[in-house]
Amino acid sequence: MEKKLKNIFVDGPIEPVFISNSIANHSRKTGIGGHSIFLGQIRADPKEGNKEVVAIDYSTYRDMALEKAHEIREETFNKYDLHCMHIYHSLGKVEKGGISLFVFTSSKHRSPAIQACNELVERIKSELPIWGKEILSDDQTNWKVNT
Amino acid sequence: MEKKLKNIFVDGPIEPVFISNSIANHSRKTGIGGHSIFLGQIRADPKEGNKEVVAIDYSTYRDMALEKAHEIREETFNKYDLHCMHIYHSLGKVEKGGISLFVFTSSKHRSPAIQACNELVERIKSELPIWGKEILSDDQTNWKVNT
Amino acid sequence: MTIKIKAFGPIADKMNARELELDPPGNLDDLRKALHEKYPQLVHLDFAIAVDRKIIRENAPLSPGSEVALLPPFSGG
Amino acid sequence: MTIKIKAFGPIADKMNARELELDPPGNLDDLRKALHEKYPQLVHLDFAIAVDRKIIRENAPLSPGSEVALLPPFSGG
Repeated sequence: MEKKLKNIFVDGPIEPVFISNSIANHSRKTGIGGHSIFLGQIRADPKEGNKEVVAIDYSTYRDMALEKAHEIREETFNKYDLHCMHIYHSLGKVEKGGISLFVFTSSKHRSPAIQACNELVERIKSELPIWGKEILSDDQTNWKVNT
Repeated sequence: MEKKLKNIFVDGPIEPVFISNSIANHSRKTGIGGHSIFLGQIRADPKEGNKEVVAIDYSTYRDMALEKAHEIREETFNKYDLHCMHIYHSLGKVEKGGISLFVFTSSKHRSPAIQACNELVERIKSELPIWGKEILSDDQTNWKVNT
Repeated sequence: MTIKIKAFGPIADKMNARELELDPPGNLDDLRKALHEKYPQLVHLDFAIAVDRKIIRENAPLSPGSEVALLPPFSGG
Repeated sequence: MTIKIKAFGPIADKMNARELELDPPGNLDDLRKALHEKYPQLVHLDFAIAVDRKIIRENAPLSPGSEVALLPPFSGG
């Protein structure tokens, strides 16, 4: 593998200011007319026994995840007429209310950005080797299951 | 009309820090699992005679726009299982690269937020009495047409 | 006494005014006819008419206190 | 000489190890069998096998230098 793979991982939560900086970085790309953004946020889901999720601890098989993310990026750029595409996913602990996924697509007209963003979210959730361990209010843990 | 209508208008461009503050304001709403955001950005579209769009100057029929936005909000909350919905549109001059539309929806699972966000963007563009006057590089103007 | 009609966007631009004045018409069809007679520049412009902030495509009676507005195609976003 | 097999998420948790060791199997079916024999705890866990970072659902030969990983269902996002 000689290709340089773009990193998608962020340690801990994705901060709102990281998102606004990312948005501001596009103001010179004046061919863009629409941005579509998806943010995944940690829910304080209730659990049996009067407990709730207080955080999720994410881990990954990094080499495979970056190769797969690269493949998903290439396929999405080939399928949709996009100016830009950015994918960020948290690793490690993200507390409830924190943001763990940030998908950001931009295109001349709105439709490609919107469609690509939705498709990326689906593919990230189903194809990237990432695992979320829920940490409960009593410090017990539970492996998250994507539905 | 006794009802208090929520303002959706922002003078000039919608700043990225306004967007990140809006995102950060949701971190205590720990029932939210997904946010969908659409941003409209001013394109420097080329125009005949070697000109380009340098800004758009937005005007509105404010009372009607706020009534209609209220109606769209109510209908969208009734149709989709949403936690939050925010709509902001610029009035006055927004330069190329600036953001003039910010639609932000949040839900427990991602699907309602994504669908509602897309539908809101379509309805805002087709149903709100807002007009954009393109200002060209030679100071001439041209009324924008939504396609 | 006249009624005042709000004008927006390209119509306000073309008429160089944000308000037009007319003798009070009895209904919307009368209004459309009177507008085109008094302001022939409007003939080539596409617009809808809103009465009390609702677009009305058909004919309808107009009461003197109605808020009437001429709305060219929207181009927000 | 043994081969090392990467384990992730709930499998690493259950095995209390991020790497398992086996005598080198000739192909993926041999690997599946050997894993279940040596690590009976795996029988009740759902996982896919990746060889050189690609998921392989069928049988396939395994060369000694292959990177083998056990992947429980993904739960990113």
